[in-house]
Amino acid sequence: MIDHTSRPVAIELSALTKRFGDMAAVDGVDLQIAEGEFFSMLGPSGSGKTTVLRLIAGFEQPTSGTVSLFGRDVTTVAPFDRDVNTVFQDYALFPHMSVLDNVAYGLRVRGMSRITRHARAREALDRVRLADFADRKPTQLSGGQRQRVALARATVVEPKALLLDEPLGALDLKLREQLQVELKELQRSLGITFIFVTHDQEEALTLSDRIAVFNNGRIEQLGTPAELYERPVSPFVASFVGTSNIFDDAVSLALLGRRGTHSLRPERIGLTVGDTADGITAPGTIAEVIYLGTNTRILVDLDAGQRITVLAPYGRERFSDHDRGARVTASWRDADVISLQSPTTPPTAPSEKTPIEMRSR
Amino acid sequence: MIDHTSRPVAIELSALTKRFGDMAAVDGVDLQIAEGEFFSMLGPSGSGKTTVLRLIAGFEQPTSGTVSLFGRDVTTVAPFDRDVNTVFQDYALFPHMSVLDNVAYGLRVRGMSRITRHARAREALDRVRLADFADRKPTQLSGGQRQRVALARATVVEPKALLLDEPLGALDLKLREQLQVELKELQRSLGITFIFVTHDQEEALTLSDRIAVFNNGRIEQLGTPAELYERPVSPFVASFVGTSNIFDDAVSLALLGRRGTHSLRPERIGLTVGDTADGITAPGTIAEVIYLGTNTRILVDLDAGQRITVLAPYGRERFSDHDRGARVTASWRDADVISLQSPTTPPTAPSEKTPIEMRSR
Amino acid sequence: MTSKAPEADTSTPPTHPARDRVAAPSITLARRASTYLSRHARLRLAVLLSAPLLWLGLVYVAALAALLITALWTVDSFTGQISQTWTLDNIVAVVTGSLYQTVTLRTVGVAILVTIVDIVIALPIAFFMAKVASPRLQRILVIAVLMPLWASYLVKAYAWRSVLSQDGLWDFVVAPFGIESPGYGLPATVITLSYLWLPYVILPIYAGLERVPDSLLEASSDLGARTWRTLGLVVLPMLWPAIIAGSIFSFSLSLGDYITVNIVGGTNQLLGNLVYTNVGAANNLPLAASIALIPIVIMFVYLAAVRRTGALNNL
Amino acid sequence: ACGTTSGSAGPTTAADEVGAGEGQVSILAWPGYVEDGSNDPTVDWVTAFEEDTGCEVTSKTYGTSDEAFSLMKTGEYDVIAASGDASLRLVAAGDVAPVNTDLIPNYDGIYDFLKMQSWNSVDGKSYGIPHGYGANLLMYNTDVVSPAPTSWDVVFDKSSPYAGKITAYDSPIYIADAAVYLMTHQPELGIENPYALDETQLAAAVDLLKGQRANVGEYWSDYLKEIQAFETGDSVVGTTWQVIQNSVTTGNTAVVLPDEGATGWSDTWMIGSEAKNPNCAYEWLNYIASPEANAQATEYFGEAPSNEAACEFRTEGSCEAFNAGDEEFASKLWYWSTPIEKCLDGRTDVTCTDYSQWTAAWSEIKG
Amino acid sequence: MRLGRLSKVTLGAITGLVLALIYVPLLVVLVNSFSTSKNLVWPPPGFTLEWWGKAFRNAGALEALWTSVLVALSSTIIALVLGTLISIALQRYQFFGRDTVSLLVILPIALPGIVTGIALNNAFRTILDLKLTILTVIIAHATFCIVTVFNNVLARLRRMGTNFEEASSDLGAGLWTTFRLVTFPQLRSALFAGGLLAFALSFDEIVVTTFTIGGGVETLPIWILNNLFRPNQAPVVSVIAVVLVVVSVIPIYIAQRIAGSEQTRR
Ligand SMILES: Nc1ncnc2c1ncn2[C@@H]1O[C@H](COP(=O)(O)OP(=O)(O)OP(=O)(O)O)[C@@H](O)[C@H]1O
Ligand SMILES: Nc1ncnc2c1ncn2[C@@H]1O[C@H](COP(=O)(O)OP(=O)(O)OP(=O)(O)O)[C@@H](O)[C@H]1O
Ligand SMILES: NCCCCNCCCN
Ligand SMILES: [Mg+2]
Ligand SMILES: [Mg+2]
Repeated sequence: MIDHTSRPVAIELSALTKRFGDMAAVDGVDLQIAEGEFFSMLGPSGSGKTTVLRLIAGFEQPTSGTVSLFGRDVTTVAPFDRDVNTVFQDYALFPHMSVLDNVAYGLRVRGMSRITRHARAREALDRVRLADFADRKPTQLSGGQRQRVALARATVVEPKALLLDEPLGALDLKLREQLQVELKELQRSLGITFIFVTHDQEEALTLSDRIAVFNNGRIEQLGTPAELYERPVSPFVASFVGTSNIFDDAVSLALLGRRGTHSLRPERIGLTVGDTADGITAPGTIAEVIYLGTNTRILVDLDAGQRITVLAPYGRERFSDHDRGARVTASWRDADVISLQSPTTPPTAPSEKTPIEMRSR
Repeated sequence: MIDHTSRPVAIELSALTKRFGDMAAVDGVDLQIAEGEFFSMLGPSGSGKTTVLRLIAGFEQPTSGTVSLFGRDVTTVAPFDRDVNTVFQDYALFPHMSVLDNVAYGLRVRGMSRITRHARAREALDRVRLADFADRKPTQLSGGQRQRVALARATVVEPKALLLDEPLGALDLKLREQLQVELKELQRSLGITFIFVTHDQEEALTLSDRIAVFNNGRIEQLGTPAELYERPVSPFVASFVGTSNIFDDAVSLALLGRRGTHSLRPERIGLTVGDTADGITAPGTIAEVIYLGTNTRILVDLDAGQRITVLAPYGRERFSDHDRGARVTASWRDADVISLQSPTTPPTAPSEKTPIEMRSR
Repeated sequence: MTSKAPEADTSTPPTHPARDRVAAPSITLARRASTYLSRHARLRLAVLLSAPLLWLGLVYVAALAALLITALWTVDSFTGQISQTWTLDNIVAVVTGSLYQTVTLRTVGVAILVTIVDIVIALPIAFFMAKVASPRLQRILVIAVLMPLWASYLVKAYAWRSVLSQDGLWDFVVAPFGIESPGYGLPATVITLSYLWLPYVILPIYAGLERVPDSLLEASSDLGARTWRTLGLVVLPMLWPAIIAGSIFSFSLSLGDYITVNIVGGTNQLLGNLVYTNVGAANNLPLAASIALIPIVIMFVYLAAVRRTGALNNL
Repeated sequence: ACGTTSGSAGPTTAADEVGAGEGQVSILAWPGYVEDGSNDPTVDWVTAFEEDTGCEVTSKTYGTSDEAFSLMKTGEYDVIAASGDASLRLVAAGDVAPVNTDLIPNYDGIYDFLKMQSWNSVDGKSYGIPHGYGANLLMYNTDVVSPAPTSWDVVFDKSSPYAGKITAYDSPIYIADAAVYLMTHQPELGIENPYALDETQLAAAVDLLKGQRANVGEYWSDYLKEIQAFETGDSVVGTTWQVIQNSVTTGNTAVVLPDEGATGWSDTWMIGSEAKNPNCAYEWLNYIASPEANAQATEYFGEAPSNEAACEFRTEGSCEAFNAGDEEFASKLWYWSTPIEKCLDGRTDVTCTDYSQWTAAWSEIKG
Repeated sequence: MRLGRLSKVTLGAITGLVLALIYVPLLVVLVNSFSTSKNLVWPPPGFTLEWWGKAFRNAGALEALWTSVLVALSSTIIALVLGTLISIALQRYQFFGRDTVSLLVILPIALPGIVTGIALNNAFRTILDLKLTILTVIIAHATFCIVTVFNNVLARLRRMGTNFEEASSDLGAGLWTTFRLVTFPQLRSALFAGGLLAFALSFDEIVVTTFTIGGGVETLPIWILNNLFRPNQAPVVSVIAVVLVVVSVIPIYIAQRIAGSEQTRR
């Protein structure tokens, strides 16, 4: 994993704001991304991820704030003069050019000779294992192949940073998982900075060195995958990154004996038949058992009034559909309960600044 | 869970084949779906799922074979004369009609009076909790709301079976999980047959009574979620439904001491530092540790030459990125190893006919 | 697991509020026809195609064929009656006559020039409309481009005659800058025809540009192409079908025009004039038909050449 | 008769009597000949006719004689007002029938010099009633063209100082203007009648016109075009009609009948050989030959009337402006006739060039 | 594309300039309609309202206008029906000779008007022995108007896909009901746009009309043509032209509104 603190800064956003009419699509974002980092922006639809990317690439002009690339303020520099390249969500392959010409495009506009640029483009296609498809038109490719062409096209010009806007969004799950691995390997082998936009939390967790969780144009939390998952700072982050059981003030008081908002991950909850269990316990009734293959997801209506989700991995006691209505006891360790701060002032580097309750092992 | 053997047959496909030019999109499919069943078709892109659905709905004419609905051969009957309704992948809501008129459409073409049909449409909207949105245009709805309108529109005419073509495919993960639950509840309350097409194995496992796994226009395996997950009949099913480590003949011999193709689920493998472990053991080196929040995925290069995936749930010994390169021992129970038959003659009801190795608990 | 869950309600059929089931659609005549037609795709196609094909075939193709046959006949110069004796004389005269070669070259030259002028003017305007203007401005611009279509062709041609005349508006406004009015002649014809057909060229190009996704333009600049390179390498190639669609209008309308050239063309005549003169004068339809073959052949060659670009679907 | 070779069904004998009106009549005419007030409520001589006779008039206008000729072929028109460059063609094609002038009381009032001329009669048979007449005069811009021209030299001379600003009438019949010029300037060609040219004579005229083309700024056929051209100065000299001179508002133009003489036209009201409403057609011919109607129609269009008495009904001075009734003026004019193979000048040793040859020649001239 | 400010301004300037140039001749027409010159002479010698008064009392012009509207409307309606049928056939079915059919639709607009004109004139008169009437004009106009409807509807059908139609038949609607309730409403704005262009083509057509119109009928362009041969009518023609341009804003604006509201819906 890349340690972002010890490396030179690749991309720096300062107080970046972009308004469309009244609405602030991006609202005062400060961010530093290190060279060689795999950085993801995660957030619900409309939270401003794409807009940040477009501001970095130069397709949009910020309303205020600045964008610096590799130490140079590029806020007013045109896209074609910025040393970053983009892989678009819809790939934006030129439909009238062959795959090879698409990949060679960036070299062509840099004035490279036909022979050289074709040779390089073929190398790049080789890297994404599409050498045999060089002469096809983009429409003759499948979604996954197109995505790889887009990657080859963006990387062949050897940018210092690559911006990827949900490049896997249009693909089906299996293909997606496969391409995630390839993407990660590509990034390792090229060693360049990736800024990756997604709304899929699992994808972000899988790939990233660090993740910024966006909400309403602001960064709600910034940190490594583990920091986000294990120490979310707000109910929003807790339920956006993975599934969480959120206990509000009243439920917290009833179940935990203290006030405040708390979250608890489904896999940290144990479930036993009857009423013997360690740690904090709460009795309830099974409402639904969903077989997931790897795990089983169980919804339990606690007597305390809250419905909670429990994730039982393979190997623990197994529940099935027939157990609906069975009386069970849910149990968890108090250390696994996360106390959530209110999200009013989202810190940009929560790992250093925020006083959150640490989970002791 | 519905027992499909004891109920009357809702839909029956016999030797159903559909060719487009040379290519058989659907290749001799035999299938019986029981009334009230939640039946899923799962398979990779292009495997023929949509085509089967369109043959059932009547949008395509089979090249050969027959389609029967509720005991009546409808092979040549027009879509508008078939007693099934479809929820389309893109919903296909009529953009020029309000939500209410969309839902009332099927009643309108049946000649129902304006007042009656609006009343019924409102009830149906109520059922999907969209009563307040009756006067909007479809474009003014979010993806999830549109999906519910499409459901209401298809169910208000009280079809005997509902065909759903990846109705959740276009939505993002969070919304999708939420709507899966709603869909299941709706099916329970209406009690009608659902035929559900998806390429998302988790979705299929979550929702279905039975699943048919498609590959190249044929049914590769048919069974309950647990049957598919725990007793896949081929490497294809083993890796399409969940992740599997597949051991070919040579590796099987080396690791298991017997010939044949075998599969082993990542979560059934334990990992210990050093070389003490129970059951079958194999030493190796950690190649990659991927943090998934709920679980940790660890790739291990076995000394035997195979790279395996191990899924370590929360609570077991924890590995992190820093453990790359560490020496570990993988261990599993022989009972968890699944022997795969070759997929040449895919059985339509594997649970009864195929001699697969049962996992003993 | 030892405890047994209570029997879930899923195995019992759902209880609907007591009321009628939704009835099947009633069997009307239209419905019976639907049912029949839905089984017979060929018949459906025949129903759709018969009326338009009959129309185009009977009205147009037959008329065109008859005209071409007429080209093989002669006319009695004394009575003006067509005599139906087969001869290639007219066609030979047209193919070999130097007059026809000269006028054909002139006409094609004018048509090409008009087309080029229109495309060159239409491109930046269409680009501005499609890619720069706000939706509101876009709407206003479309109206602004369409409106002149409604001021009669003749009136506009005469307006140009007035503008180009000696001491006319052109000389009044532009001549002080050193560009004198070209007067009446071929340049005036090209100007006027370009003016008349411009909206017919702007509209398809504008529509074509709207179909070029912005993301492609962004991708190009992202890859380092400056604006002009993007236009040359991405926009223009994608726009070809639309440009050709527009050119079919300007080219064919110019190819057949004989009125504008009369009004502003000075002494020049175009193919249209020759055809027109011969239909009337001595009522020599066979010769007129033979001359008409020239633009017909030119357009067929042109259409065949552009068909591959897919432009024919973008008129 | 000429028409016999046509083989067409048209009658070659005139009617004997005018019966009861059919209640309608369809007329093909130059614009301005059949006005019913729809274009200008103050310009209307059709309504009176309709009220008098009960014949409803439907009319169609045409732009050139050639267009008229092809329209008449449709057989849809009872009456046509044809210029001399169309009339004989119509006769030859059998599209019009002889007219019994005895059935037209107002025929008596028509100038004699217009009656039974080569363009309105064939073999001693009248084919219609003269409408009005005019000359193809030479118009010039008095500011630019000096001295005032008295000869067609200014338009035909290759070294005319007005090159580029010369205009000429855009029709094959303009070849006759060249022939008139050649009659004076190349008498050796032996041209007797500008509408009866043998091949050599035609070739000479064509040569002259090809030479002229280099100097022509533009040809005109609709007169708005010529009026504009003279008012703006784009044209400074060329053939014209009196009405055009009268319409030019800039006041710096004049017309002259050059010494060589000039071509002219006298239109003829003819009756279609397949007329479905012959009685109303005769009614119309009689009506339009009446002094009142003839005055209105000819004044509106801008030409001399054919009925002597019409001048009493025209505005003061308007008859003079068109030299109406001036026999000397009229005698200098070669009225448009359709050139046909049988030489109109009576020669029998050669065949003359016909209108289709003139048409081809005209296309060649314009190039 | 993020254009530089300079590019944007340049493009805007070109657009503005060309549009201004487009309107200069129309301005000349406007000025002429108030000019005391009867002959469209520049510069206008004086100002008068005479022609405006005359134009509105000009029965012939009004009748010709009505004829033109009738002709344009009729041929547009025919073109709408035929164009829609043929585009559905071409877009929804694969069959032998598809390319020929689409060429056939384009041909009447692609071949010069004078060719179409004399071909139809010859066919009507000498082959079919028909009397030229307003009907023959309508037939001729409809023939070359089909293509504008065809293009618009074809593009719309392509974008629409078959999903909605399938959804409709899935819900029990027969072919006709599906067309009436689902296909047609979505084609409406394409039909309007195609129809508008068809109307404009027909409304301003001279050449084909000249050869296919019968006696006693004038369309407006023919009326204008004739009046340019008639003394003293040129300024009245200018008035008519100005009125047409001004009045044309209404249908164009409606078309834009329909298309626009659809765009935002998409
Ligand atoms: N050009 C624009 N004009 C007006 N509003 C815009 C524009 N571009 C984006 N927005 C708005 O800005 C907000 C942020 O949009 P953005 O595309 O950055 O979101 P996102 O996080 O990428 O969402 P998604 O996951 O749906 O792609 C949204 O509310 C969007 O509607
Ligand atoms: N109308 C058609 N013409 C030709 N080929 C077709 C047609 N429809 C489907 N196919 C082909 O049939 C095969 C099966 O397609 P189908 O749409 O049924 O797959 P699917 O399983 O639904 O895939 P996906 O998950 O991508 O939707 C594909 O190879 C597809 O290309
Ligand atoms: N082929 C016939 C095309 C007719 C187009 N006429 C257009 C006239 C525009 N004023
Ligand atoms: Mg986005
Ligand atoms: Mg599918």
